[in-house]
Amino acid sequence: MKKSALSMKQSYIVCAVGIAVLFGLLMAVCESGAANTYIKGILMTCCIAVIMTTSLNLTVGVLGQLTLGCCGFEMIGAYSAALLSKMIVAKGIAMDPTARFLLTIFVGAVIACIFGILVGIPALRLHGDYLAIITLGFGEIIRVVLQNIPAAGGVGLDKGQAGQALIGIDRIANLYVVFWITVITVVLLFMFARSRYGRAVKAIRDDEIAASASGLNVTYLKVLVFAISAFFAGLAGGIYAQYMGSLTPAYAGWLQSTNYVIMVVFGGMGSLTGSILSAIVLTILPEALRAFSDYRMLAYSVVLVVFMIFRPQGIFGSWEFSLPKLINRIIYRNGRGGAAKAAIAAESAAAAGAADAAVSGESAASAESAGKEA
Amino acid sequence: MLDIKNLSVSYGAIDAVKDISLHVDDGEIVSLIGANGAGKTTTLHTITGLVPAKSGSIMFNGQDLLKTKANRIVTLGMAHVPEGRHVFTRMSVQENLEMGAYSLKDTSHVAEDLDKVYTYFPRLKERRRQLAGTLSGGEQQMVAMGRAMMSRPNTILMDEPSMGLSPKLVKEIFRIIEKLHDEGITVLLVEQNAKMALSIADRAYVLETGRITMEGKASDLLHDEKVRKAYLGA
Amino acid sequence: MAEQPILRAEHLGITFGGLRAVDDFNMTINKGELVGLIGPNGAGKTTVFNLLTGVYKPTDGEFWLDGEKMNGKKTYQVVRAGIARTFQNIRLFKQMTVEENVLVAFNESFSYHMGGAIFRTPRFWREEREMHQKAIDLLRIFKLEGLAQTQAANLPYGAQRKLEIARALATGMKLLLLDEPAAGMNPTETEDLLECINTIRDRFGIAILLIEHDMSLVMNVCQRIQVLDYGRTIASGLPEEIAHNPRVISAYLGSDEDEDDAADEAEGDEAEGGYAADGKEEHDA
Amino acid sequence: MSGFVMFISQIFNGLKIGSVYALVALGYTMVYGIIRLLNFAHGDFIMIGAYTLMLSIPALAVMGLPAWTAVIPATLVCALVGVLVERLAYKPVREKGNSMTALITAIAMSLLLENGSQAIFGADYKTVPTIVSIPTLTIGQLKIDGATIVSIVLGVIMMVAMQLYVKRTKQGKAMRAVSEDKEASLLMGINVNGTITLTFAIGSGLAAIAALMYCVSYPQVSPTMGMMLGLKAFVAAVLGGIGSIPGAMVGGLAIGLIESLTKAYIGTITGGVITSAFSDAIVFAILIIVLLVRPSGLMGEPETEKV
Amino acid sequence: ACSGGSMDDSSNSAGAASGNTITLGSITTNSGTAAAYGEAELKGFKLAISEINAKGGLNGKKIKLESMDDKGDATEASNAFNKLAGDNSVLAVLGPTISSTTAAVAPLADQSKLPAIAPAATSDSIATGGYLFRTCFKDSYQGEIAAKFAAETLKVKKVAVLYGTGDPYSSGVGKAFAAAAKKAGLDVVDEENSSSADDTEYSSQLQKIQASGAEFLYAPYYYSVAGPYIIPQARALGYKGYVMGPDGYDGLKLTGDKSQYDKVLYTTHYSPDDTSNSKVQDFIKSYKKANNNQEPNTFTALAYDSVYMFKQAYEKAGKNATREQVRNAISGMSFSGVTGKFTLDKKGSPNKSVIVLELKDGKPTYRTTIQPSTK
Ligand SMILES: Nc1ncnc2c1ncn2[C@@H]1O[C@H](COP(=O)(O)OP(=O)(O)OP(=O)(O)O)[C@@H](O)[C@H]1O
Ligand SMILES: Nc1ncnc2c1ncn2[C@@H]1O[C@H](COP(=O)(O)OP(=O)(O)OP(=O)(O)O)[C@@H](O)[C@H]1O
Ligand SMILES: [Mg+2]
Ligand SMILES: [Mg+2]
Repeated sequence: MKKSALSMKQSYIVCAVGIAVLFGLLMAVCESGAANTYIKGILMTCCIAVIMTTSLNLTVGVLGQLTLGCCGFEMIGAYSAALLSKMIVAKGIAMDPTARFLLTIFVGAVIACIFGILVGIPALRLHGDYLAIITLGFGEIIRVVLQNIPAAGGVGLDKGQAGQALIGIDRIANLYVVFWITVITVVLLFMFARSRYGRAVKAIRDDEIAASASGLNVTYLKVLVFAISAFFAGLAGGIYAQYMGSLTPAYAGWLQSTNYVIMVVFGGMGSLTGSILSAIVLTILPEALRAFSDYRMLAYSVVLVVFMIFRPQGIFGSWEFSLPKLINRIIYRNGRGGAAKAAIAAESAAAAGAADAAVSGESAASAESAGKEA
Repeated sequence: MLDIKNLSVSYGAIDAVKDISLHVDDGEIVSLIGANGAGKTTTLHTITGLVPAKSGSIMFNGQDLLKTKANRIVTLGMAHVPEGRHVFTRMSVQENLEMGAYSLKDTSHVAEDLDKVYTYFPRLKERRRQLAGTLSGGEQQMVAMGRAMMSRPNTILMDEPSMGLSPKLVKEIFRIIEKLHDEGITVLLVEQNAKMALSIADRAYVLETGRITMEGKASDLLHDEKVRKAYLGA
Repeated sequence: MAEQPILRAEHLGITFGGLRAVDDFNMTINKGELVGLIGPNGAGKTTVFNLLTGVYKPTDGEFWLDGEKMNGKKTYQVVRAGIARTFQNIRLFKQMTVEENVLVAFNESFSYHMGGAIFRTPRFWREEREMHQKAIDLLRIFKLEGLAQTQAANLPYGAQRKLEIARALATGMKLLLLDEPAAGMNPTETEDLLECINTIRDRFGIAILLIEHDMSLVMNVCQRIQVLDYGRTIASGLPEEIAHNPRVISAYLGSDEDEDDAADEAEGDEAEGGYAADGKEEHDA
Repeated sequence: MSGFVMFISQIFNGLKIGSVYALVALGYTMVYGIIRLLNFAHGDFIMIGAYTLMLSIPALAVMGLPAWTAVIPATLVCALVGVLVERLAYKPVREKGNSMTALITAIAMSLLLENGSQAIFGADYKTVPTIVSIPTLTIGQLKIDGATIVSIVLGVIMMVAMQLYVKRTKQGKAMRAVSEDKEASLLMGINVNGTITLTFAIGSGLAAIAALMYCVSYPQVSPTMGMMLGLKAFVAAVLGGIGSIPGAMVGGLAIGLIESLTKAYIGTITGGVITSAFSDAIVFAILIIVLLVRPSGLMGEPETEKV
Repeated sequence: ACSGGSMDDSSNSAGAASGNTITLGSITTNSGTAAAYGEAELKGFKLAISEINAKGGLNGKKIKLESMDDKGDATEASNAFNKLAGDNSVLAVLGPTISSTTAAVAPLADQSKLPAIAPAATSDSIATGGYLFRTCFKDSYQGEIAAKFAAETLKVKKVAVLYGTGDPYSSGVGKAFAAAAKKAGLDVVDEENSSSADDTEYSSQLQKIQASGAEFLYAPYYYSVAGPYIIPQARALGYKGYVMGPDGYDGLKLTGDKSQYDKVLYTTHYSPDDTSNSKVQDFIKSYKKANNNQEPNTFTALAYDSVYMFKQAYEKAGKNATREQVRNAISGMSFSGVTGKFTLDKKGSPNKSVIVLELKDGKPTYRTTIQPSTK
């Protein structure tokens, strides 16, 4: 029986192949022209949403701290990246667009991350709904401040005009590049979540007092997670800015942020794969609902409510989709349903040993709970 | 009287209680003993409707409890001292006790019942204004006991009432149980302290991994070799 | 004694509102010693644990671990310095598996960093494997290895208590504080818990401070016992001394005819007097 | 006018909107205090109340009744909507999901109500017929809007009533019990779902009264009117200590005052560096500072967890 | 090989009106806080199109409207625009509604070479003139006109301005006014802001304005805020001077006592009782007919004109015109419609005469017309 399961290394290869195939498909549709600007635009938006949602899930799902300010950080990243990009052009520094794109989004992300730390240290002393409102507050503050910075409006920099949309940002976001950034983001988050760090963070979610009584520096870990989320939010922002070509402060407000929280919960808290799926679904849904024309948003909200009623734990609950396990299931016919998943998990645990024992262990647990729900 | 027939309970995949039957006659003390995870708490939870049954029946004075709303059960005169105390942490001790009398139509003798509880547990009288959440473990256990008495029950289910109590209070608790017994109150007692439980009980059941493996007069079980080895400590 | 005591506490005390929960608490524990801390409900035992683990800050007094001053330190610092505990009302990481619960406590003994985690370096694999092994070994002591992959929330009560001890051990402490480990266990289970405790003490050569109401356990394992009542130490000494100490009997062990209720009441009133001063009045019905 | 009179009138400007926030916040806190749910849709209950007022006032006028009596149908409609929302959406989610999913459901519900009412009434703003023209009392140069006084008085009355209800009455105690421990509440014989439904009925009913006072001061309704109002009231409730009934009142008035005073004086204080454009930011900044000093708000009781 | 990944390729071939229908796309804000303006615009589009179709369409071709909602969100707007751009039968786009979404659409229009006419996106910071044009005046233009009017016609000395920085329209016009007023030698005694342009309470700012002794208040907000909030609140505080606003005031609803709306003026595009321009009367008549006797507002009027601008351009470009030809026809066109006579400057904004209306016991009545400043 042991032999049957894929080893750890094999399963990593499987995932890599899976991603490569995905990219192949992407190239196919783009190069062939099957995907027009509309489709590409939506794919781009999906990538941005995936980065936002998965990284937010780290805070909301894995750490269990509700924050409603993620778009504040996204916009910090966006404006920083946009203005830096403008500056580079203004200074007449010759630079390959892709290089400029990568540089600016990275700088934007770092700045967002710094703000994340500054906000996180005081904010994370609060819990639950209080943390929610306080992060919401920071988002709103960022919005109002952006509204009043001349350099962040109009054509920006020294010719800027406060309160106006920031326009004329070079639209140098490239779908392929963004795709790979998204992949890297998700992989990084996975590796983090499935290491001693991820375990520690989950422990804090379950019981803070017990966590510190197990020697965890709760404050440090919380701020760390918060900073990571902010970093990737900033990254997404940089991409957004240089895809859209224009920015408005309103985007930093709480309404936008709640959208991403909705995506996280919709996908299943703590499930990164769930977040990926829900980010894509909820990005496409409003487009798909255009048929309803005037009643589109009504339909959208109905879908949300009904979904929440019938599947409050989200699409995946806390279960993670895993290509290797799927293959195991198909090849070695380990039946279906939660119990089976647990079985597979246990096996591969036995086979692959240490590291993914923890990994599949957790999916075993969640598989059980999935079984309960079923 | 309480009569359970072929009761099965499960949590999702896990079968906690498998086809058990037991009965408690009026004025009896019946004790239910068993190892950790045997299904004792689950049984009590099912009786008072906190956990749904998979199959079987629970009759209480001619009422089918499985068909009764959980919040109606106490009005039939059945009180439950739950495992893990479940006190109202943000209410004062006194408010907790008063909540115990919530189900009573006629509130004339609430005050007198309070005094009764306070004489049982003088410590609670000292702390009647303290938030129950800040009480010590044992103090909370007292609150849970007292709260159950406040509903003037004719039957009390007790889930490990002596847990976390000082030896002195344990003796006290068992003395109280006997007092209640003398007042004609029926008691279904889940206890880890099997020795004391069996010594005051009329009859007892032994629960092992969800099944009843033994039943009989408490005094007999108390001297049964298997029981001694498994639950009383050699 | 020549060698430095593991724990030295002097005049520890804390007040909640008007209530003096612990007062002038002194104690020394030496390497490998197993000391019992008993007392009536609400005497202040758990509070002592909370003081020693930095959950509450003492209003006065100090304590040292291996000569290192501890008060004022945060919980995680105290724990890393070498004091681990279990909780009276169990606090497990409920949504995590039994093994993960232990691995979390191992966290500090890992040395791979974020980079190692992200790039899945050989070191990452090696350490994760080691820790997995250690965790399983630890669980074996408590016969929990079979449940390694079950969700902690679904464990029966007794198993949860054991897991808490295992988790505490995983922090690699010098002093272990156990708060009513036998609560909710029947005598037989208590006996094999007793074995576990002995095993770990011998195996890890640590000191243990034990809160327990189950005299069979306390009297069997403890070398010394200290008794609290209303936050004050009313007796301390060898088990047999304690067992026959009249104050302990009247306040805690109880004799079949309770002549001491009067005394209780007296002390009670004074405690309540304290309460009148405190601000929780609005909850008076 | 003298700086002093100016200051006083700025205070009253603050109290005018603040008293409305307070009324809305009361409903928020009521629901939150019992089921620990941030009912994001509460602001939209106000909106529904306002539309009901708008529609029923003419009808009642025909019957020769004074306009303010429209608050009665409004209360009924709001309570009904509240109970429906609770029964159809929140209850199932509460039973299966966790606090976070409940929150999302509330947000989605708020979207639903907004888009729903837009589909019915159209997106454009509608004016509400004058309900009561409460005279402005003039003391020298000082003008005090009568409506402000009325809403404050109403708020205080409701606050006291609710406080007594929750702390003293049997249902009130049942509500608190349910908020703490549903299982134990069942064992006490409390009808948990009934209690929660009642809570919602009351909380939403309060929304109608808030809507009334809102429309007296700001006679206009639109599908999204509840959005900002709800948020501000939410902030007010949190500032006062969410779950605390007096807290809601204090928080509401405080937010109103902060808003008006910053709008009025921040410019001069900071020498024009920060203008009144920052008022929203400053409200949140103050909220944040307060929370960092008092993590459970001005009057919220800190959750003491016994370890 | 990143070419396929680039978002800047105009992969979609320039569409042309083929068959016997012409498809127009429209992007409006039909949900969210700005939905009211989107709805008004959509009504205008539909009205104009139905008129044209009733008259037999354009060169015998009926016009079909592909209407899209952007719920005031830039991303949605660009998705919508890309969708229309991808559909070759679409010849031009009407909209978007608000400035922020229009700013996002501007580069897309140029990139995909699909002409767009934004009826009411007034912000200065929109890259117009390429493929994006507008029917309304720019914020700055309107602000300057108002200042000019205050100084030259009303002859006031002390003026105050109040605007919401959260809203590009409000702050754009407001700032422009303040600047122009200073230039015109007016004494700007107080400049107040609100964080957003949909607050409900402005008393604090108005109190200061009142205290500052201003005799003229410029408050650029939408009718939905000026009508029920700003004007009554100002009057309640005892402010008796002028209140003036931009075209956003059109459609303003009265609440409470009528008299408080005296001395309220606003700049706009047309006057309902302007009999000199028959188009106005026809527009109002047919609008009322189509929408059970409701009054149209500026958004509707501008939207209505936008369609006729397209009509004129299309007819100029001739049968089977391509998107590019339509664009060239629009660029620099002179047009005379409900919202006045104007020519599009090289930046794609109209240079049109401004009408000032004054509320006389609640009814907007013609006050004067200000000819475009020749600069
Ligand atoms: N909420 C739950 N979800 C899943 N399984 C549960 C749950 N509660 C109890 N169980 C399982 O049901 C079985 C019986 O549990 P129960 O608590 O009734 O045992 P018990 O006899 O009360 O044990 P103890 O003496 O420790 O209280 C155990 O195996 C336990 O793991
Ligand atoms: N956070 C707190 N606030 C107020 N009072 C408290 C708090 N924590 C403990 N107390 C009080 O201090 C006293 C000591 O509590 P503690 O939990 O230490 O008792 P204990 O000795 O552990 O009792 P038990 O054996 O029942 O657990 C109790 O009377 C309790 O009510
Ligand atoms: Mg049990
Ligand atoms: Mg204790």
